[in-house]
Amino acid sequence: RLMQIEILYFGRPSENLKLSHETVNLPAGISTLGELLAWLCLRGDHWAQELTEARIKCAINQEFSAWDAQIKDKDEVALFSPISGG
Amino acid sequence: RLMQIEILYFGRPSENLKLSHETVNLPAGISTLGELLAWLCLRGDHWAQELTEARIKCAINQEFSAWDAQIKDKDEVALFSPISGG
Amino acid sequence: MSVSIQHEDFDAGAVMAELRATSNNVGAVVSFVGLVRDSSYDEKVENILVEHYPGMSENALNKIIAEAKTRWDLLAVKVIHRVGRLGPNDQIVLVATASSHRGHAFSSCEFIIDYLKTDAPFWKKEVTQQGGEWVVTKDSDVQRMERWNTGK
Amino acid sequence: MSVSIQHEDFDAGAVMAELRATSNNVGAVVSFVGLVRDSSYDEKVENILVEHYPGMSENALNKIIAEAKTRWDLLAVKVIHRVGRLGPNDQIVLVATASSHRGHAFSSCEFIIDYLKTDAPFWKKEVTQQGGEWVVTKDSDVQRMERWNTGK
Repeated sequence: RLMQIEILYFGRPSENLKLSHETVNLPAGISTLGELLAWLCLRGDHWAQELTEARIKCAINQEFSAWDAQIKDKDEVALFSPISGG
Repeated sequence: RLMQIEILYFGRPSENLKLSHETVNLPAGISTLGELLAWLCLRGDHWAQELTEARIKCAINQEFSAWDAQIKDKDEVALFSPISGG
Repeated sequence: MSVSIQHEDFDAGAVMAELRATSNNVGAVVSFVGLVRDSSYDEKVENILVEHYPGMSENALNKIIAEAKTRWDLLAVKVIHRVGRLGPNDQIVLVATASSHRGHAFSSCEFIIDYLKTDAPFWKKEVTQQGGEWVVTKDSDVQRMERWNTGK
Repeated sequence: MSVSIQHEDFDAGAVMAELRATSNNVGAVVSFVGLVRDSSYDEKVENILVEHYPGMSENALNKIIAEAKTRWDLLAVKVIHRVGRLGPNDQIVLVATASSHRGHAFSSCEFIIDYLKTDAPFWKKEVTQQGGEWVVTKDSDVQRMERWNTGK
């Protein structure tokens, strides 16, 4: 069955993609963060450039997560540039 | 020739000997801090108790000094309990 | 509350007074204030923009504080992180700790700011005459954080 | 002046603001405040008396600060030590340091208070219901000071 997730953007990708959040319906076959990222990169060169794994960190439900982490229905996924607080 | 020195007292010995400072003329033969202390202890049991080397620290001209340090004429000698600031 | 994320400036002295007032057994209050520096890699910084992940940032800071409390005897802790547009010399962050013993207050304060730098979702964009640049996690900050686990 | 020995209370926040104002290159201000605890070895402390060796105490603190400046990059330093009669929760001592880098501010602040405890001529007498007791240098303080020279 299809999964619907919320994606939040922070830092550089949020600014460059002019997007702070969106709700997306995931197509079949997307079940990890890495797969989600690859799928988002299909949106165009600008996306592919912003969302390479090397430039992005992510969290699922407000926990830092690795690219092989599983996504579940209703998850809150955040994509952001490396953190730099303090 | 005779030496005249100023002795300052701080902390426990100052309180117990009821003395903050005095000017003394040293008799011949007293040239180190250790000798000064032994000489002051001759003033009586109360002094001997307060000024045992184990309970006292000292400074000459505002520098911490060891018991074998030489005393010179006009020196400012300070005798005090172990420091405990901060 | 131990954690505050806010646009408004803060009064470090008032926070220290608050921590001091928690108990007559407080012997040491240590505080760290991080400020906006006016230069970055020799470029003049005009201002910075600080962003955070609402919800996760508070949780991350509370987790760091909880970990500090398992490592040291703390009587009180306060962390304030500002967000929004800030100029040179503006205060960005405050970490203050209170303990009976100064060693505990010092170590925990440094531990919290070190982990904040690597584990709390905040972002800084520095604006210079060349434009804006999102700052990335510094290797030196990662190394400082890792010291706490290797005993170095 | 970097050093003040005074009867009056101090405002830690005002001192931190002063250090912050020295330069737009200040990135970190760390401060330590030492307070009178209400108990000592399980006895209730009614008050303490702080005494110092005028002249030598200022010189000793200035020497400690000078040594800290050779070890770390410091933009400003302030040390305040109170003397006279103080009660539980009263502030005794403040050490505040400012640097471009937080590691320097933290280490120098802790270095200065560690050396103050062993190298600056101040004395504390604690008054409990059992009477007054002149505090002696703590072995733990000597050990903390010695860490700075053995690299431990």
